[in-house]
Amino acid sequence: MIRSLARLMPVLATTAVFLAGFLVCSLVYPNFASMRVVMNLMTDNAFLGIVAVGMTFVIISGGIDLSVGSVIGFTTVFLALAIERWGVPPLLAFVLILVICAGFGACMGAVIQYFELPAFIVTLAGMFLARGVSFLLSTESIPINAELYAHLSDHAIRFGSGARLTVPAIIMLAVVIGGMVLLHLTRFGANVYALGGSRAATALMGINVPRTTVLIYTLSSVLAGLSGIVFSLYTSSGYSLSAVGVELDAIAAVVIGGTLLSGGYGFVFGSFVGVLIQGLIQTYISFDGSLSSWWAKIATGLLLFAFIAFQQITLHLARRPARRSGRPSPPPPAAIAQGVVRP
Amino acid sequence: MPLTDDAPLLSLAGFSKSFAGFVALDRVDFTLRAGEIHALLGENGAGKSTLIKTMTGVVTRDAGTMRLQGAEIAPRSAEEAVKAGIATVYQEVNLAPNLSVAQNLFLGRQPTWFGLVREREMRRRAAALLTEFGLAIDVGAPLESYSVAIQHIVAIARAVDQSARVLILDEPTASLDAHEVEVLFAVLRQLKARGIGIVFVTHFLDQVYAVCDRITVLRNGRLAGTAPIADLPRLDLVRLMLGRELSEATAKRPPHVEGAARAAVATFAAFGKEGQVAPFDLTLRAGHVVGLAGLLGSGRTETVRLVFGAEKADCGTAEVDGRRVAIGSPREAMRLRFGYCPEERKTEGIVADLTVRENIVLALQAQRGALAPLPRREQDEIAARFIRLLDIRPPDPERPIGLLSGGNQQKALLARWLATSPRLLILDEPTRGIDVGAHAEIIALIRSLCAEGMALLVVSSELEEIVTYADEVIVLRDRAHVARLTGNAVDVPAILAAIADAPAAPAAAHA
Amino acid sequence: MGLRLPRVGTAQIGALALILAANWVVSPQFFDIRLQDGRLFGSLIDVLNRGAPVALLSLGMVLVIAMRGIDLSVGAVMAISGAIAASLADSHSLPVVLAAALGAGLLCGLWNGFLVAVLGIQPIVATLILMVAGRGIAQLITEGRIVTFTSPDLAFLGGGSVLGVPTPIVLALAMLALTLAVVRGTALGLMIEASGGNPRASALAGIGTKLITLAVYVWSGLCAALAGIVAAADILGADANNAGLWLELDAILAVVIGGTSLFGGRFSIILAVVGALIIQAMNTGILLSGLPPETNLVVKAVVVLAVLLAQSPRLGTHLAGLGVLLGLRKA
Amino acid sequence: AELTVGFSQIGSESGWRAAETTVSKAEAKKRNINFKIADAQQKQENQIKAIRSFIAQGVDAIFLAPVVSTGWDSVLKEAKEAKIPVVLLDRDIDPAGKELYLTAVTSDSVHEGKVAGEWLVKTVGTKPCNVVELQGTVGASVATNRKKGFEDGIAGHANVKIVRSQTGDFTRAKGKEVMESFIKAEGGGKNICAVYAHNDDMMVGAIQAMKEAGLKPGTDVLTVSIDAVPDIFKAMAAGEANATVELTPNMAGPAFDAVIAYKDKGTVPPKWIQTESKLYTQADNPKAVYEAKKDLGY
Ligand SMILES: Nc1ncnc2c1ncn2[C@@H]1O[C@H](COP(=O)(O)OP(=O)(O)OP(=O)(O)O)[C@@H](O)[C@H]1O
Ligand SMILES: Nc1ncnc2c1ncn2[C@@H]1O[C@H](COP(=O)(O)OP(=O)(O)OP(=O)(O)O)[C@@H](O)[C@H]1O
Ligand SMILES: [Mg+2]
Ligand SMILES: [Mg+2]
Repeated sequence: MIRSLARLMPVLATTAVFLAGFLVCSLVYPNFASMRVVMNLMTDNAFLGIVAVGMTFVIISGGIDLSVGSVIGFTTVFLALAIERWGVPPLLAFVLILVICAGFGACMGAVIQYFELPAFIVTLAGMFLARGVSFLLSTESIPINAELYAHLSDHAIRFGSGARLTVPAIIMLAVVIGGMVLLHLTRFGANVYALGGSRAATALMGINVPRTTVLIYTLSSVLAGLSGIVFSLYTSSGYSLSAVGVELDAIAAVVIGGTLLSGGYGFVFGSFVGVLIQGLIQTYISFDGSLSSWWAKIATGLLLFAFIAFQQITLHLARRPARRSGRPSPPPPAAIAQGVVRP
Repeated sequence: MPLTDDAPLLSLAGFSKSFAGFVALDRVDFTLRAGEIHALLGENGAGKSTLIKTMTGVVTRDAGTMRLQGAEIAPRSAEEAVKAGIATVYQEVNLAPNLSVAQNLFLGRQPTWFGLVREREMRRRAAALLTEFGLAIDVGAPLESYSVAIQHIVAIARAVDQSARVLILDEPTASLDAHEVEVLFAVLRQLKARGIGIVFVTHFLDQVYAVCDRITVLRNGRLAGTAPIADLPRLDLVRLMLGRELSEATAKRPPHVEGAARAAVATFAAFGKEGQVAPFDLTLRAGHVVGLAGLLGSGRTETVRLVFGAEKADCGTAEVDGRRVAIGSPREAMRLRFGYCPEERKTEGIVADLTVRENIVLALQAQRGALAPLPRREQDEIAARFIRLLDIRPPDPERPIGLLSGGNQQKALLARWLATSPRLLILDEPTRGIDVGAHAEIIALIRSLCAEGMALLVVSSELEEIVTYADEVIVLRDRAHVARLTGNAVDVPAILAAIADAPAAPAAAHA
Repeated sequence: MGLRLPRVGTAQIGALALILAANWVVSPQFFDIRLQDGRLFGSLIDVLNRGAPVALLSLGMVLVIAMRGIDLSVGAVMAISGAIAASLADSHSLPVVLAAALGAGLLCGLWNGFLVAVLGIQPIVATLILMVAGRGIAQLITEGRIVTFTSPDLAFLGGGSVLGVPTPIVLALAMLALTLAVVRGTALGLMIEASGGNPRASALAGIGTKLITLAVYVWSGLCAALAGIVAAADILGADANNAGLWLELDAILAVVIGGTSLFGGRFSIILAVVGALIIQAMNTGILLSGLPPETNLVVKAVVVLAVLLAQSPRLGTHLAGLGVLLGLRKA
Repeated sequence: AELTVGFSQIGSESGWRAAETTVSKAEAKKRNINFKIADAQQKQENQIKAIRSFIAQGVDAIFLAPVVSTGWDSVLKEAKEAKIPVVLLDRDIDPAGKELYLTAVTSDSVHEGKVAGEWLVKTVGTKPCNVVELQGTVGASVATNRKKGFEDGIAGHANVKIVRSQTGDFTRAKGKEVMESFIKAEGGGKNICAVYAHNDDMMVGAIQAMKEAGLKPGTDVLTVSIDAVPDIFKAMAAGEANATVELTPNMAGPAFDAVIAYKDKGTVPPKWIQTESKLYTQADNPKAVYEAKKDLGY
């Protein structure tokens, strides 16, 4: 259907841009177009992909969550302490931390909802708080030596030539698919979109806005916690400074993926591609390797710009103004057929 | 004329509400019976919408109790009201513009299968539901791609489908045309037969007498009276609403001026834009009112948007004072001293956060440029003048406009453009949501503006109204100008005939 | 959206007073001021002096946010202008140095404005580009090292004083006055509030929203450039790696504490500056308190939340709110 | 054949770090090595990504300046599987990962702090001395170690005690700001006998703060810091700073030599190549050291 296609345009554009970028990289670097690079892209960005899914929900609902990076950091520290110092079995520690994160997210959502405060600032305070508490827990990095960790980090689906679909990558893919189902196929997902479209109207339509808001931030924090678990698997350690600034990466990924920061529009899949685009830029830069620290930053900025500009152009070309009405459009009138002079 | 309510479905007692010292509702009582359509009437700002919102718990009331079928209820949110069986269409369209029509119709109650929304089933039901309202649209498209009128019908359909016991409609017909209104009334009669109680707010008295059983009138937040329809003839009703007699200036129209006798202000030739409106010719003259008539979505709004440069024409020419001009943006149109009062008040008209004064001076200020700020004194004067002229209530220029009632917002928007003293004023549905008293005043205003030599281009769905002031009516159908009526040919039957099917459509379009 | 009657700022000013009082409790000499080498000296002066860069940033940021935008690049722009100023300071006269550094800020603002207003890119990503690349540009200028200078002229902008008042404070005040004059002395303020509140309606009312968008980003760039010059002058060198790092968040925080909504519309320049002072007063208080640094962020989080809750339109019903939080009843 | 070495650098957060990068490049050029640098911007995840991509590119050796000590096991295992030797630069990792890298060229940051502490103890003798400490970034292992080392260094000398300790984030600006409030909180600086900063940059800022408060750093207040960047020698030459402990930016040189020997002759280097933590004071001709260092890319 043409109309649903039009709605999908931003995602399609983003995907096209990613594929084009990958193609260019492959042409420049012979080793690039390998299964290994693709799998690395998945594994290395797994934690980002997971938080980006949560962030997609938050942003579509018209909010923002700046606390996710700190929550990841907190999670890794908590897990390390729980498993190594307090002797909690890893699986129980996972459950515990997810519950703590859920509570944390629910609190932020409740403060946003019941005190009518801007999400940006409430979650900024949440960001300070989560990071601050992890400092209080431990400022040292703590290795996690639990059996399960060694087992999970070795476990991977291997494709030969060193390409491995690791546990973090599998978790991320599951979260992306789960997120798509939840956002696009459930009542909760529709409510999230509605909130982003108009908060006041959603309330007037008889939707329980407070509950939905609290749930959205809970979801985001739980996914940040899950991302923290993945991060701790990825690094087998806990460290209070880990994942600093991840919230900005996640927001950028979501927005690059075609989600409007003002809420109401966007797709989980787009965010996933946004994450891959960011990963691609980094991989490109490290393949190049000749860039000094500053040129690497400038190149990152320029590539970001190139991707976004390209996406914008694609959208522009694809989105021919098509206003609709309840009645069919007229056939081209005679005046046009006769050829009217343009002003 | 007290009534004996033996079994009221819904009864309110002593509803009061004040906003920061301003009393919007003062001990209002109200009863609704099962199977009746109850008109809730009053001037702009009388408190109708506030009464409704306090009823459904959207606005918390200061005092008052409410019983539904004898049991006391106190919903604290729209959600609880819906659960109690009270479905409401609020005054402004309150739906999620970004969701599909189908999602909007079923938000929160979509058909599901193990928690997953059954999209197909939902669309099927949505399409079926809208068919009842004579609407055959793509229910998968986002709501915002449709006009306010269609959005309004969707909102009504949603509420109708939800209403278990009570249905409240706050000015549902403001943006509908005669046909849609008939369809709506047919539906309301069915609901009534099923024993549902309906509260109906409108400023169209004809509609009140066409479907309602009883009337409750509010004035300045107080209950002015309740009566069965038969006991309250039109003149009494108006007196009850206004608290005074309505000056009978509306009925007659001054003789039409011969179009060609007046100087042309702007001339458009073969002007149009693909996909929006077919190329048309249009001449606007000083002291001359051109009306645009047509069904919903016939392209009236598109026409005026092109004229004002809100949309760029892709063919044709425009001449102002005999010189070729390009109208590429509202700014350019304003430089030519055009003004445009858009139809979609909430999204294209008001800036809700700003005060009434700031909203009124906005266009004038934009015209002067940022570097020539209007002195505060002048702003106050302008605001005070128009608040008086248009009777904007409450007459407080420093109140955020978003807090005004719908009709008063509309008046402030009109003031915004009048303040720029335009040569050509384009009004898209200027009387939408305006009460009877103000309605007459606005029509009188249009006439006097015209007499002062302003050119007017007016879109209106109210044909009776259009014929009272238009010197020329252009009829649109399917996004093309299909007929032009001038002079004494301007009357309702002729317009209706042209809308239905003009015999010589293409020829008439470029007369 | 909740509409509010015009804000008066009592909440913000009250919060500032409370934090200053708290500082006085942790450090009894907080309000002591003396003259040191002809320059006012004391903790209160530190709050103003250290708060000047964020206050400068917030002057631009408040306008950008009022236009429904956001400018993440201000920290990077600070680094760029500081780097330029420090590299030129010893070889060129002050006017040239200032012109070059401010010019760079202007260009950065133009670039952001171009992306947002002309290309229609969402502000947060549009300015993210410069946030990332800008720091790279600054490092390119300094080649990653800390470029020091000895020019007393430039040093005066950071460490000097006018009638005893440290120059950064004077500059921030001057810029505040200039911003107020430009924005509130003309109709620009009204137009920004209108465009931010309802862009479509404003465009239809004939306001040149694109031009204004461009202008506010340029202004933000200029303010950031000035803040960068002050920061470089303060440490007699340009630290491209760290100058202005994360200050964009502080600036946004200041604006929001100042009561301006991130959804655009009504704004208050003065309260944004008060917001900046609140943040700095809190930071200075933490430094004076002698608490271990591990607790800094927790203290910050608690103070920010407290300030926000004090401003909440729902504080009056906070008990009911608490009840809701505890699940006693549903709202 | 020409060797290709990938270097996962932490970032460019300080002058010292920039110098390390510059010196590494120069050392690589000297040995005709194809040298690829990936800047991780202080993020471990970026470093892991960079190492993975180096493995994917098939480099001959990987240098890693780890931002934290933990969390390298799985990626270093991958490198080992791919038979790429890894050399740690500048910082060590958790001992559990010992068999995963070839060698570590590092200084001992606890030792650095200790050298600074011992210098202070020796200098003040038995006089009571209140020390204020400018810490590095909270949570950074260098900061933790340098704090610990300094505390070890002054342990057992009850006359020397740390009265205030705050983070200055390793930067000049924060160093100055924190020092300003220390001065105010400690009676206008009269109660401060010495400043210890975890790096020279913060000390340079602190020196400015002291001067603006009318104190004489170097005489009224003793200073000791770590890194030995050129600007601190300038201050020492002017009598405004007392001592610094050097952390050499040339970690890559020994690392290249180790890798070349390993590749060419299979020589397995020792597990730890420790660089010297040399103490410089005003007696060490700071002016000359400044001249020697100023073009190294600090
Ligand atoms: N949230 C609010 N804050 C302050 N005043 C308000 C608020 N809501 C409504 N009012 C005021 O209460 C009065 C009643 O408004 P209401 O919307 O109920 O009028 P109405 O009868 O529906 O008018 P209309 O026919 O124009 O829709 C108006 O004067 C309005 O300005
Ligand atoms: N700025 C716009 N952008 C996109 N679509 C628009 C815009 N303005 C109007 N439309 C849509 O164009 C369609 C046709 O316009 P519209 O229905 O307003 O015509 P009309 O003849 O003026 O009818 P009416 O005013 O009675 O609704 C509508 O679906 C409307 O929503
Ligand atoms: Mg109303
Ligand atoms: Mg219309």
